[in-house]
Amino acid sequence: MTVSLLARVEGEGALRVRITDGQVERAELNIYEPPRFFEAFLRGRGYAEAPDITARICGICPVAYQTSACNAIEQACGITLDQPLTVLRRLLYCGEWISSHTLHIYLLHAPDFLGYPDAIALAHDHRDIVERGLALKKAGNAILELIGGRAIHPVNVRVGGFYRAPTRSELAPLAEQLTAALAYAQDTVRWVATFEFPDVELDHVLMAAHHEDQYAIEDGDISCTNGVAFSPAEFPQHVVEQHVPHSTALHARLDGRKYLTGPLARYTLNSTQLSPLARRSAQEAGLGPTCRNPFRSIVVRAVETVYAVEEALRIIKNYQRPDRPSVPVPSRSGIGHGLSEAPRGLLYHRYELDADGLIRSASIVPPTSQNQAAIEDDLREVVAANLALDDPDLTTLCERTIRNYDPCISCAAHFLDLTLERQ
Amino acid sequence: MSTPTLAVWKFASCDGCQLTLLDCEDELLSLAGQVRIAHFLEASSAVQPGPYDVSLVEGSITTSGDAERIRHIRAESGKLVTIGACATAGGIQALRNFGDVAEYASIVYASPQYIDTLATSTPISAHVPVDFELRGCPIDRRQLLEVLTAFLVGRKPDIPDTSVCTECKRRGLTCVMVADGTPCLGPVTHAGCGALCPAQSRGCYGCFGPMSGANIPALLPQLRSCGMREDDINRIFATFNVAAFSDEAEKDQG
Amino acid sequence: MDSPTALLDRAGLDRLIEVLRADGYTVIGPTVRDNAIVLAELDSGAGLPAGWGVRTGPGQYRLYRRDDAAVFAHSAGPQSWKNVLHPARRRLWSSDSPDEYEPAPKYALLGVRGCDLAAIGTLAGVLGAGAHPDGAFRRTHSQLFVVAANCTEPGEVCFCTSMGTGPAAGPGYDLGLTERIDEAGHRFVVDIASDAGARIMARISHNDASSEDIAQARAQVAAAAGRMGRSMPEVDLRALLRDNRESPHWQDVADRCLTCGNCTMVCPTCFCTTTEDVTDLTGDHAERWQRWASCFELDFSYVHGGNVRQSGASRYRQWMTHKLSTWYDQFGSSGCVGCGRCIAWCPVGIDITAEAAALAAGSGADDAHR
Amino acid sequence: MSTESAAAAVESEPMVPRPYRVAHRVVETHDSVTLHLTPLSTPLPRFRPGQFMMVYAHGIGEAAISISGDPSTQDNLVIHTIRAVGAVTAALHDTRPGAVIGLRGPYGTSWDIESAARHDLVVVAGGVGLAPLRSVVLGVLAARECYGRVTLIVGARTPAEFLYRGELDSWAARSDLDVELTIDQPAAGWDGPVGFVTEPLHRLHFDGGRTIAFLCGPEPMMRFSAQLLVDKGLAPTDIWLSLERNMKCGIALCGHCQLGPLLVCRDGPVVDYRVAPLLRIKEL
Ligand SMILES: Cc1cc2nc3c(=O)[nH]c(=O)nc-3n(C[C@H](O)[C@H](O)[C@H](O)COP(=O)(O)OP(=O)(O)OC[C@H]3O[C@@H](n4cnc5c(N)ncnc54)[C@H](O)[C@@H]3O)c2cc1C
Ligand code: SF4
Ligand code: SF4
Ligand code: SF4
Repeated sequence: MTVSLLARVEGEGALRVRITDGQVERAELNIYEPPRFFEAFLRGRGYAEAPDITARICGICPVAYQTSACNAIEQACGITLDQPLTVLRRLLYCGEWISSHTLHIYLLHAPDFLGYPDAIALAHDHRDIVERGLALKKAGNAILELIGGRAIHPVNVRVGGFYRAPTRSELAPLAEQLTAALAYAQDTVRWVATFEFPDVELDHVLMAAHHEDQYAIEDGDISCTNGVAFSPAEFPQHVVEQHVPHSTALHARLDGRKYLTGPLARYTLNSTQLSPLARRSAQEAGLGPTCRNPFRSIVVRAVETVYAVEEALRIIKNYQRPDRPSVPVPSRSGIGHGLSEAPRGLLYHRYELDADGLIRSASIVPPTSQNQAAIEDDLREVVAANLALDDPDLTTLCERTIRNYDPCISCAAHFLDLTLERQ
Repeated sequence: MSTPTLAVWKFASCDGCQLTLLDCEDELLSLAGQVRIAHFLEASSAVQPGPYDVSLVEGSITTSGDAERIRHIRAESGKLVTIGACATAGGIQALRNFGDVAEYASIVYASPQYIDTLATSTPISAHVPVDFELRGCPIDRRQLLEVLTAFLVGRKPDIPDTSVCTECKRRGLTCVMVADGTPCLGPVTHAGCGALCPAQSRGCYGCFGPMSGANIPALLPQLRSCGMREDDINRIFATFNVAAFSDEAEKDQG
Repeated sequence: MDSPTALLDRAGLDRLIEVLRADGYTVIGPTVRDNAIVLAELDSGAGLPAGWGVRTGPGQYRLYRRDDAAVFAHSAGPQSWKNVLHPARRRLWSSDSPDEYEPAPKYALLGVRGCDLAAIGTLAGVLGAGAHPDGAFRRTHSQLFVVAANCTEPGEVCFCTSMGTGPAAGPGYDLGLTERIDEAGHRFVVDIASDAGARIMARISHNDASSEDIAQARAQVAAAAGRMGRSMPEVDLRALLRDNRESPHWQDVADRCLTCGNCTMVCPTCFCTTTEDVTDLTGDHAERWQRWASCFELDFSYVHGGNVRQSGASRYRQWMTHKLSTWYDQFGSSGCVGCGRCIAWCPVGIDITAEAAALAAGSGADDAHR
Repeated sequence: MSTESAAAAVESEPMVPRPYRVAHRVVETHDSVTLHLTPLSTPLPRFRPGQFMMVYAHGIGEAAISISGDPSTQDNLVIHTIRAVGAVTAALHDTRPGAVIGLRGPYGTSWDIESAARHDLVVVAGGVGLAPLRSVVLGVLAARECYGRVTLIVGARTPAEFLYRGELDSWAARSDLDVELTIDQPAAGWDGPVGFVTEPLHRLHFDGGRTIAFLCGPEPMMRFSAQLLVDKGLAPTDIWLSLERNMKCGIALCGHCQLGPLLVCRDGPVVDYRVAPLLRIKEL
């Protein structure tokens, strides 16, 4: 059985499952994305170019790329951001969380639960719901546009901070929009909580960024559900990527094991750091302090959206225009590691710079390639448990399984090969 | 008149340009009322067979399979509009056109023998005739709506092929090159973004590619006097629209 | 110059703004934003660029701190009054309400220099005086209140003396200020040139200007005439450009010109526009908009089959010839007022006075270069 | 001041189109139609031959289109002949009777047929250039006795591309009008002359000083024809041609139509041949 073009995922990929004599022989997530060679292009570029270049790996989570790149390069150059600049970065990132989560919830994922092919069909019957989703998404984009200049590949992010910091009065109108959005976000949690969720529990190791003082978004160390914790600089020692022949995708392994990053991991590891309102929303939606059911990731995303809207409101309320828009970044040779929590999971960057500030080598580990092994694992289990279903139903189920993870194939593409034999 | 159909296609790209369509929050549902979205994998699992009245194509051609696929799409499409720097100019991945692909593959892949890819990343127009090319990395939302509306009503899209400076001044911004000494590619870059970068006190880095007839050599001395080194200058032109800027610079030489 | 005079102190200027606002005027004047002195709505005199000066040059503009608190001691910035009177984008018509028009705003322009006052007159000659005048321009123009500022601080790129438009502001204002700062304090000699001006002044406490203050103010302005950063060659510019349509010098400029259109956008008299006819997605609701266009845009001269002016040389020639020569044929005056904006705000510093000098020198020799 | 009445204000909003209904549509050639338009509100002022309107297709845009009607009639009918070359002209071409389009005008200078009375006339048209000259011919025929010899030379690429074919035939049948039709290249079924309009111009005799020429067509055609007429003794001031430049407003506000010192919409489109030096300069 082959599902030859996956819909409602970012990027284009295919799923192939081979069943021989009632046994699942292979379950593969093939990604059609042709390689774009970002790590190669980055060699010899100035460090200042990395945020803009890596943003182009993914149009869905450019801020994540920009932020992880900045974090890594700032570490390599030995600078730390002024506190207000870190906060502004977090605000920008909240915009991406709101917008990307809402995109996934309303336009990509919810139609699965409600039996529609897409949000437009959903809007036919429930226009108000889709309009609410679009308004919420728009509020996220409004943050991105105001601070970043535009929602996709913002232009205002630089290593060391920003090109221009908005004034307090420029930010003020956002508050109004976000106040309305907060209500929409809470309604969204209530809405998705009514969906029917198959009973599934994952036993993978979950890995997420963790920050002492706040729900980790724009920076942090790493912690895992098996108790392992490490700093971004130790990431390469723990996470190893293999180029596996059966799918030609690079699969990342944590200390030799399959693992999962993303909303479930964040929630399970950090849910106590959510705001009281977000926690209450989660509770009302039937979530405990942890969540291992991938179908419920839609609820976790909705809860995180509540948090991101609230967080954005809090930051705007306390905002004072920073004294300077960026910290000067002297170039020096060195290696830096940076990470942040992209909407889909942990995004790690590593750069080696020479004394002139040129990039000697770069490596990027996006969430989708970290999760791929686990996704395929799940697929195999789902198929094995549902062999009785006929092909169309099984296909739908597999697609849904994949969409639970909101895999971003564009992100993964620079690791993947198009010319897989298909038959 | 039957409802026109719209299809959205993807080649090597970041998805940002097609996401722009979903970012039209205010217009999305009314657009869906005007056209039947017949093929848009990022947004829908309902796929209807062609032909399509308008096809939006994102991404560049980097594999032989894709070169074949775009021909089919062309055959199925009334109007074919390319969206973004990848589809219109080959995108950042066109840097490979100037380097060694085998070496690139070995940098990214542990087992490069699995990788089969064309040595070039080329725009859609290098393979099939294109009805309209929308610039930008990513495209601008208002421009996308303008092109869609224009094609729906049969109007010529109002997408001026002029400099970013004209937008910068119409917006009432202060020139960052003149007033701050910040290098800016606005004078040679195709308008469309609304002068986003100067609005953030930043010089334009050319993500919309060159305007027609851009006089790139004339800008170079100014970039130097704003403190750019020769290799900085080479790199800034060799990013998201590398192939288009190098074509335009060649025209200036010739 | 025989209009009544008065003397205002700095607080009096703030009061002037208050009174104008109280009269329903939107007061537009200079203020500092993004490293430049721009024109924007002033809520009060506190927004004025007190103590800021500018240094300009070809392709150069830098703010600096002066050692006094002068508010008008700066030459032209990136904007002109055109931005107010002939906005960059404006709706002309909507199919939903075809007979409605937006009421014209009542503007008071504060700190209009001689060159710019002349430019307003030039614009009025184009947009307001033809057989089919632009209604919105006319309505706005007809209810302007103009507070001119005689120039005592010409910049490096100024050449109003050559064009006969400054440094003293010509007629067409309601109040004319000359800023004076010395031991006796910060004050403004005011020429009251209209009844409207007199009515406003009557509501502001002010002193009589002493004959010495008046004489010194005049002398200061007259002295500024000798301190212009630039001048046009002393030839008949209209004939010079008319006779040089096929000069090889145009190619020389074209090699340096970016054709970016900045000069036309900053020029206080460049009036060209393009019409956009747009609809919403349904196609039912149609609107007509107008936006600034530039003769440097390739499709500016498009006729079915191609653009008339393809080369950079022909586009630069069109611009400069229009400013200095064909404007007389079309509208009976020069299109250039000598404000120097196109020189300062050209990213590569092309200098209309130097290009004119090169043409005048005959061969279009290299002395046009900086 | 804001006491202006709304009507007066709209009067001074010269960019607002006035609605007209398509009363009648005649297909002229494969890409050209003639539209007869009647006003839905206050009619626009009367026109003179050679003047143009800015014609608006709803939501698509405006194009400058010459008026092709009969200047001697007193009705409010406006007649345009439109060749579909781009978006606006295609939309106008495709309108059906009953449709509403917008008009502004009439604008620009005209062919002064009154002052041309008592002269011989030579009217030279190429392609759609015949559209405005139709008004000249109709105006002259309405007062035929006031003019001397009248010659009409019309060129088209192919026999199928002549506008007003029926009318041309009836004119050709008249004894008081010399009509010369020519096509660019030989074509089946065509036994008339082949070649550019300059051929008959070359062949025919004109009295310099007694003859006034009205020309409209592609710019090179007009230049060659005018030069030929100058060579035959006509003064440049007796040769009138109609220029074409990009027009956005039609009323000397937008600046697009400049040709050196001229604003073609206001100082033209009809100008005399003293414009020759300007036409010779490349990319002016
Ligand atoms: C004074 C005058 C009289 C004319 N009379 C007629 C006539 O009677 N019949 C007729 O069929 N055509 C006439 N034309 C030509 C007609 O205006 C153009 O064909 C038309 O503007 C093309 O517009 P479009 O949108 O269809 O084409 P596009 O090629 O899509 O043009 C886009 C825009 O460019 C401009 N443009 C393009 N070509 C011209 C042009 N030739 N002249 C001016 N602006 C242009 C317009 O602003 C137009 O909207 C006349 C032009 C002028 C200047
Ligand atoms: S042009 Fe830029 S934004 Fe668009 S798909 Fe390509 S990389 Fe993404
Ligand atoms: S800032 Fe850049 S885009 Fe704006 S006017 Fe200056 S050079 Fe042009
Ligand atoms: S200013 Fe230049 S780089 Fe910035 S968004 Fe616009 S076109 Fe792209």
